[in-house]
Amino acid sequence: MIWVLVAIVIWALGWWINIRLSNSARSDETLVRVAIPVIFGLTVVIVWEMLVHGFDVNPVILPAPSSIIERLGTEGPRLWADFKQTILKGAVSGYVIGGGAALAVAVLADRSDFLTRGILPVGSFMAALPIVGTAPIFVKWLGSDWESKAAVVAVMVFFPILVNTVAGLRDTSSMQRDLMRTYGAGYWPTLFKLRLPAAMPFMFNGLKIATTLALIGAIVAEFFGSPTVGMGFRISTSFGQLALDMVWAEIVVAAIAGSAFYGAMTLIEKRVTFWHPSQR
Amino acid sequence: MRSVLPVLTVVAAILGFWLLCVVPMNMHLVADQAQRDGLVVTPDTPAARQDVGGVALALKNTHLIALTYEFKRPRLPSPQQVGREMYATIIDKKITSKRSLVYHGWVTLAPTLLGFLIGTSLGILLAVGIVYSRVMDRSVMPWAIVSQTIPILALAPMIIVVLGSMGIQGLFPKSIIAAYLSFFPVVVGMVKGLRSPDAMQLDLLRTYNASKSQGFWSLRLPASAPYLFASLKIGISASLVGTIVAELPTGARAGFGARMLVGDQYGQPLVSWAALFAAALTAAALVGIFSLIERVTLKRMGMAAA
Amino acid sequence: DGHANTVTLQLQWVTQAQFAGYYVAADKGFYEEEGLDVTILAGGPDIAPPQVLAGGGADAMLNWMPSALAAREKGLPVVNIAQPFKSSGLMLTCWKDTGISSVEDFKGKTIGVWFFGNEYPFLSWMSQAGISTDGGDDGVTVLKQGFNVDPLLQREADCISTMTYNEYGQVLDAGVNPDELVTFKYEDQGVATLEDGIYVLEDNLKDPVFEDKMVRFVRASMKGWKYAEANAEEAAGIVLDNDETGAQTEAAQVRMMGEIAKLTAGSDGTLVEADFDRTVASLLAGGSDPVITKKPEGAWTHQITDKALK
Amino acid sequence: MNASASCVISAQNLDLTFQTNDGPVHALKGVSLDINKGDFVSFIGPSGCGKTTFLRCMADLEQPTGGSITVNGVSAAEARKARAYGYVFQAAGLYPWRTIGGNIRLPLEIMGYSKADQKERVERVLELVELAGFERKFPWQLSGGMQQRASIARALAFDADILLMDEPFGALDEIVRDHLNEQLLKLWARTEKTIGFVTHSIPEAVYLSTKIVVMSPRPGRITDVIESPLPKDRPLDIRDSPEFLEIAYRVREGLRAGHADD
Amino acid sequence: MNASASCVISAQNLDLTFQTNDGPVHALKGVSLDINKGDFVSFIGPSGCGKTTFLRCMADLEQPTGGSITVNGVSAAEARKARAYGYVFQAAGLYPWRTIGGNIRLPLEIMGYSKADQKERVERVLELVELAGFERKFPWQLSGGMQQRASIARALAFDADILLMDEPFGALDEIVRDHLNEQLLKLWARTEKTIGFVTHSIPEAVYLSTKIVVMSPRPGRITDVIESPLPKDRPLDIRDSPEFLEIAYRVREGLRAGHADD
Ligand SMILES: Nc1ncnc2c1ncn2[C@@H]1O[C@H](COP(=O)(O)OP(=O)(O)OP(=O)(O)O)[C@@H](O)[C@H]1O
Ligand SMILES: Nc1ncnc2c1ncn2[C@@H]1O[C@H](COP(=O)(O)OP(=O)(O)OP(=O)(O)O)[C@@H](O)[C@H]1O
Ligand SMILES: Cc1ncc(C[n+]2csc(CCO)c2C)c(N)n1
Ligand SMILES: [Mg+2]
Ligand SMILES: [Mg+2]
Repeated sequence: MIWVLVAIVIWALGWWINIRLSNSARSDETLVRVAIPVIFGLTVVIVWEMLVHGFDVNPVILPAPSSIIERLGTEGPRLWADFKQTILKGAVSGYVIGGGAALAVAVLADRSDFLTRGILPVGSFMAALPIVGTAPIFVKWLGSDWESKAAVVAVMVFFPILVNTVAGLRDTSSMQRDLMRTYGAGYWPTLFKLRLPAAMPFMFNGLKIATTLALIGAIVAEFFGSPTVGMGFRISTSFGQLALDMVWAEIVVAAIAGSAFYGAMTLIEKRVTFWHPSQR
Repeated sequence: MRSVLPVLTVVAAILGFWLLCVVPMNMHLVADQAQRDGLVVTPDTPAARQDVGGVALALKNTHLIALTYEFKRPRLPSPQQVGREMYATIIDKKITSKRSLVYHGWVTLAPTLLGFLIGTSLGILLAVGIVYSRVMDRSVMPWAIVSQTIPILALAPMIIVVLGSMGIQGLFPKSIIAAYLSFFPVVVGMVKGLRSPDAMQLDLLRTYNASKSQGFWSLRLPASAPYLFASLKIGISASLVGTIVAELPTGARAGFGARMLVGDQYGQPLVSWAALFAAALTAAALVGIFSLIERVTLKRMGMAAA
Repeated sequence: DGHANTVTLQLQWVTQAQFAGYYVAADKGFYEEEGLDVTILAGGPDIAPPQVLAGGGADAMLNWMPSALAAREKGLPVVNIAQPFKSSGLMLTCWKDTGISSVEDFKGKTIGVWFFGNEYPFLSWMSQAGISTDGGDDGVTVLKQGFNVDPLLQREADCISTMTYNEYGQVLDAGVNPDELVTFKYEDQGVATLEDGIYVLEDNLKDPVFEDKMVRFVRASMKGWKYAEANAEEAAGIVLDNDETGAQTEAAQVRMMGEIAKLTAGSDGTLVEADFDRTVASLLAGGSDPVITKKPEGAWTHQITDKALK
Repeated sequence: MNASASCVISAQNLDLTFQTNDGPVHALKGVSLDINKGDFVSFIGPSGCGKTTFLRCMADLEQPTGGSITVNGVSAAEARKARAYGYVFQAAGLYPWRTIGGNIRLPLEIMGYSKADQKERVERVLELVELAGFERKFPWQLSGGMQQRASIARALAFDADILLMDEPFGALDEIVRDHLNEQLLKLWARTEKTIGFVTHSIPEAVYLSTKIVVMSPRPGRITDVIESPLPKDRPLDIRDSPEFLEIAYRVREGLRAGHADD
Repeated sequence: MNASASCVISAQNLDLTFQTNDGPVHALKGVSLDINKGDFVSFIGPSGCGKTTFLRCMADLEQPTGGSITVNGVSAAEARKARAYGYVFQAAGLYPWRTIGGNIRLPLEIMGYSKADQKERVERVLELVELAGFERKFPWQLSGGMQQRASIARALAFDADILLMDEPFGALDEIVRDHLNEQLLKLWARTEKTIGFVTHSIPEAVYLSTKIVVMSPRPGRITDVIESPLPKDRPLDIRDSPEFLEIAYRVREGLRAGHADD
């Protein structure tokens, strides 16, 4: 019971510090911007630790953060190997392929209303192909190694990027389009000088959502066949062995990698779409 | 309605490509089988055939090409095989039968809709919180992102077990996982949408000293409508995928996910493919419904032609 | 009260004839005769039965002994209370034309293995045979195979794991002739481990109400098993009735029931101590990456079977 | 002093500097001005001299980087919260998802006018700006000048003591403009509103104002404040009177001086 | 005839009806007009009478629902594709992701001017509209009038035979306006461009034009076409000459008549 009470107190404390920080004059400084989510995270972790002890939760259901951290410390090389296999080989290549394809198709579709009408519904059909259905098929087709994971990721990220890019390419005001028409501007200048820049805020929406999808896709696809290395392999195997601290250690790695990926996208977005009202 | 012809065109193109792919994809398996059945195949050992590509093998054994379209256990079933299976399981079966995809569709759809409801509500609430509260913006958004980097298939069994130990079973745990997947696109899109009003539109409300809630209802919410619909369409697909994912750790008893799994496990690719397509069709229909609502709403809001 | 008479059983895979005994017992009213209300929870590739047990989602689970012993070492004290399966159905199935005829020939080959707690028997076998599992010319390259036989059919793997009662049949269903294949039964290789035992949490056994409930449960279940063995076709039909996916086929289930009957034959539900010791010895022999580190104590009991079967 | 008692807007030594990607822009520098209750003050000056910025400071839409500004004796922010004024922006800024009627109704809804009152007011101001019949059109279905008139109607629909208007008549032809000038003067006479009015038209400024503020750019300063001796009641042909022409001349000279600085 | 040989824009019996949620709007009805090479044509008329719509038809931005229009003897669409004109919109319409310099450079990039030429031209037109020094600012960092001038500069940066300008000087003060009027006349005299110019200012129309087109609303029609007898060379003080005042009077009467129709 004591643990639980302490947990509640710590929760309140963390929340209070964050309110102070975010409303303080310095809240726009980088340090504070980083500190706030970190404090939030620390609070969650401490409260988690307290509750696990307080309620005496069995570690095969939910391990304590301390044991997860211990795993992170001792399993470094293995975690790194898994990271390389799943994220660097599977997720990133799939993201690039899927994103590139989505961009190409979006631009192609944008050339004619006919194609847009045809491709979008078919694209949304593709988006709804659940990974538990596609992953076994791609493993069957491309083998157990990272190629099949990249394919799964490519299919998963394709639709969000496509939909957002198409929406973005159309998000120009009629005056902006008319201006291009008065220049007798052909297709390509209009694309590069008007549609693509105007599409950027939307496109980054899709690119950001896709970062997390890419990660999940690469990891989950390993559940359906993999070599004996990779984050998804480790998660499913460790889960079967009830080594949940290892499962969570991999999840932590995934979370860090995912946040970094997402954060990088956000940074690029800030630089590219500085002019959009939502960024000003 | 104007979309029918374009969609048919694209579908036809895809079908054409699919038909072409069936041959090389299945050629090796078909050749192995043909040899067992006493047909002449070149090269004449499986190991040697392994070194030849699917297309080349097909060219060497043109008499086997037709067989690739009706192979019993294909790597890539032909469209007509999938079509027949879907016809048999959707139209030919009573919808109450457990062999009917309509029945399984409903099993999957119910948690999807509930999960979507929970997920979108949560997503919109979070987005509102993030837009209006700095604390939320700074501390919750990063963790919302983190939540999406956790592989759901790893988390799902734990959620099911924890909920199960609290006595919660059946539809609800699946809905939770569906909600978990669908809230995020809604948050991202809605945050963007709620922040999309430009300076002058905001300034106008400032001059009226409009309260925060008035600002929300009369400016931020309507301005976010296009973003909301884009998010809803991604969210409903995500929700369906979530339910299907959740069907595995709940014992794969029924639903599209169970069909996919069991079809895969027992060497019945057609069962899996039909379930896969049925799931995607369901999602496309849901997305279509939202597109329709979107079109009507935006038109009524005067934003369609702008 | 009702609690004294309700039992939830967690299976370790989806509904199939592997679990016929329990479905038959439920269907034929054997549980009802014992005054029990039994819920059977199907499993799947994403369900760890020990975790469900730990979470309180089930009173008893089915499990392979290596996995259960590993869970015990992880701090989840599960105990085998009955062992309806006498022999193991696990085997490796290989293409004959890869030149494999003995364990020695595995070197340099690719082998599909189930993980998720099912890798233990394979790993200890390989380490007993002195073959590395890290690939290379002197070792085997291990693939984590999905729960289907495609890696073999498509020749991505030279050998894959199969159960006598299920995956092996699927390979044949795919048109392959038995004489194109070579099989290695773990039973024949002397590395068999006990499969499909009934396990409960140790602490619960101290509760007389729970103990009584389990006694009745095991008695009824064994009655179910023996009935299923004797009436394979009917048992398969019962399993099919309980399959909610509607995707199982009668032919496959009938064949599976036939094979399963071979494995349950010879067991009255009582764990044979020698079989247990053989399993433990095999697991302890696993060298560098041991499944269990020391001989487990109290991992089984005859407390229930003694009362149930007297 | 007595003057300060009726002083509605008082700016003291106002500075405003924008930070931009290539250095600071001094939009306002040392601007001081008192506006009394019932004044009609016009702001005139070359493009980019800070008129809009000054008006925005009064409306608490921009924070001065130096000096102080009070409205009705309280800070601009408090005055804004008390809903002291109506504001007409330089661009129409209608909400695209609301019809013209809906846009005009917006402030009324926010300020809690009754349904019946809303309807009555919307009709009245639409009539005033000659847009009767366009209530149910969407903004993009209107011409530029019509949009501007709709945005004027929006600011006139509710009762604010102070009216701040940023080039409201820029896109209107002379005749509509004359008409609206007259209407505005009538409204002002009837309601005793205090009005701040940015315009580029010298005759318009002279015709309407009791006080004309001439500004010059970079940094934005006030170069002249001209009190008009014209009577409150002004027929349109007052524009041909010698007094009128004299003031107009003075304003033009002030403007020219501002440009020469450039 | 000889006149038709030099005829640059010719509209015959043009109709344009918009379909809106509550019924059709007749923006143009039976509009016919010939514009000759080197003409400076002003369009004047009450707000909403169809000036913008007419200009947009010439630029192939709007499809007439009846009648025909030819530009340089070909259809408006072909003329547009041949880059026959520069267009200044009623609102500035700058691209927010480009600096002022970048916005002006946009048509030059599209039309393939050399880098050096681009730089030189951007500088020259920025100078012309008095925005030197603002090249690297973003649109939202400029005042309304400055944005409008930037959009004028954008249309002047490249060499089009026809210049279509929709109220380009609406948001500018008299002095800048006079200055730009003069510059525009000089440019016109030097380059022999054909110019279509929408304005609300009668003196501006009279000062600049060789031909003044007076329009009246609902449905938009041409009510008067006034040929100006003023010489091509026009000092600013021509505006006090009796000829000038006479034309101005005629235009004002035409406008008033249009309003009376309402
Ligand atoms: N896209 C549109 N849809 C419907 N009606 C329109 C549209 N554009 C213009 N109109 C209508 O056409 C008529 C003429 O508009 P236009 O913009 O040509 O007027 P204008 O003469 O340029 O007026 P202003 O001087 O106010 O700019 C107006 O009544 C307007 O409401
Ligand atoms: N958001 C901003 N960021 C940077 N600079 C700005 C911003 N807003 C205005 N400025 C600068 O401040 C100065 C004054 O602008 P302001 O809009 O007040 O001019 P104005 O007198 O209203 O001109 P106009 O008659 O053209 O509307 C200009 O030089 C402008 O570039
Ligand atoms: C979660 C889980 N998945 C698979 C197995 C291994 N296993 C036991 S029965 C069976 C199916 C054979 O048809 C398989 C693969 C397990 N023990 N636990
Ligand atoms: Mg201004
Ligand atoms: Mg216009």
